[in-house]
Amino acid sequence: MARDVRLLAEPFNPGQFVGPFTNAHPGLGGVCTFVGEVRGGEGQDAGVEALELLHYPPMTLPGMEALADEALARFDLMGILIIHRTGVMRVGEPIVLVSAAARHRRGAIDAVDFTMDHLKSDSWFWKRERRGGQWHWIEPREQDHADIARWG
Amino acid sequence: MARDVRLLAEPFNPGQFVGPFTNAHPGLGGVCTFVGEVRGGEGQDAGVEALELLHYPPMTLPGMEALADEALARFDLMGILIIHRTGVMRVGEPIVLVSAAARHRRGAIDAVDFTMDHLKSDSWFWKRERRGGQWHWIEPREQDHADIARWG
Amino acid sequence: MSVRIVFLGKLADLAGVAERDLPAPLDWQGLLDAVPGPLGEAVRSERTRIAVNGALLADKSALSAGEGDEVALLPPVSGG
Amino acid sequence: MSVRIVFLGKLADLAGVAERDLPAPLDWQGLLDAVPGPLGEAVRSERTRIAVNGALLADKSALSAGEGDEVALLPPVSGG
Repeated sequence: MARDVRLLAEPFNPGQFVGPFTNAHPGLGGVCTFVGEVRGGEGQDAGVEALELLHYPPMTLPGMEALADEALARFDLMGILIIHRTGVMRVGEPIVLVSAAARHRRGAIDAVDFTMDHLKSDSWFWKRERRGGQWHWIEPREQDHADIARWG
Repeated sequence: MARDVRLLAEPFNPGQFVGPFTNAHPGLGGVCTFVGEVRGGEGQDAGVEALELLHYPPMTLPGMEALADEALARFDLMGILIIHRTGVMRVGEPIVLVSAAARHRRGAIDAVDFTMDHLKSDSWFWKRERRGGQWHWIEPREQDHADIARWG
Repeated sequence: MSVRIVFLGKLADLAGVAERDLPAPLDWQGLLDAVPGPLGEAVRSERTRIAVNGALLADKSALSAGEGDEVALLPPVSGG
Repeated sequence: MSVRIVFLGKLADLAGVAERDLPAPLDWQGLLDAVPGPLGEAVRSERTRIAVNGALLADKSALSAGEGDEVALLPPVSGG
């Protein structure tokens, strides 16, 4: 199982995926995992009631699969797992999970870093957040371009 | 719970620690986790039957706690979890777990990368592996010095 | 038969619908004629991409869609 | 009362024991006199550090341990 890429429309528990993914790669040296959640509570995130992620089925999952293949080709991985939510989520719910299994930690950590930067900046998702009962689209951030530029 | 640092003498399941650690930080944006396991099976690791990690109680845990504090000071974290095994382990058992929770992913990923590099190169652990019934000490690697040098 | 237009992200708000059918064949000028006002401005924006049947166009003014094709209008993704 | 010497990692193999007591007070020369042969060479190696009661010595030749102190002899850690 070198590549496992999924879009999920319902809440998920990261441990349910990371455990089996780890066990599917006997002989590995390490697994790096990033789980992103709907942030809330402070500063610019105060007052966020819900987040909605919209996607375009003919392109979103194929794009994520191509990104997984790029990470597999670029880093010395045994496998990669990418899970992304769609639909309406509340604060604290996982949005995204990336796990990379490798014989050596550097490849696993760098692959997660690379994949997260590209998922955030390059993938076909449109987000809006609800505050005070109103939905607001989230625009691209300059930081996303800077993140991508790190990978040359 | 900003800092949770433990030495464990018995096998552990990473999910048992990462779930509660995540839940202890409401409002977080992401959690990055690295789990290192006893590698086996291929190349220089072929024939490894077991790994033993020895430590020195007056210094090993205090050193890990100081490293956790350094990561908390250096990166914008909400919390850090470091768990390290001691004793005899078999291929596939987790040796080390580092989780960092932050409002933004860059801090969480970089903190795990930093902490793993320093745990591997700077912490008071001595390792030996058993092959064909014989224990052999594992010497320091040049790569470890290069890993540390990344952090200036 | 016709061309299916899919409005993604905030373009759906501007269009008032998520999808709409236009007569085939459809080229860039035909698309612009069908989306006046703020929606047309957003479609013209260099940051809005177009895909036909899931394949991005390098040059959206080269749009050439036939019967049964799906044309997606893709505003910038939201990032992270 | 005496000084407790703790041999870590492969130094324990060279010493044949994990711990050993030496008479107090103990200085660097006294320690070297007590560890002849390959163990002494390993203790002298610049890569072997010494800690007294859990605190690393910057200069191990400045060792000065008294009754009840624990002196740890620390070979290089194994890395990753």
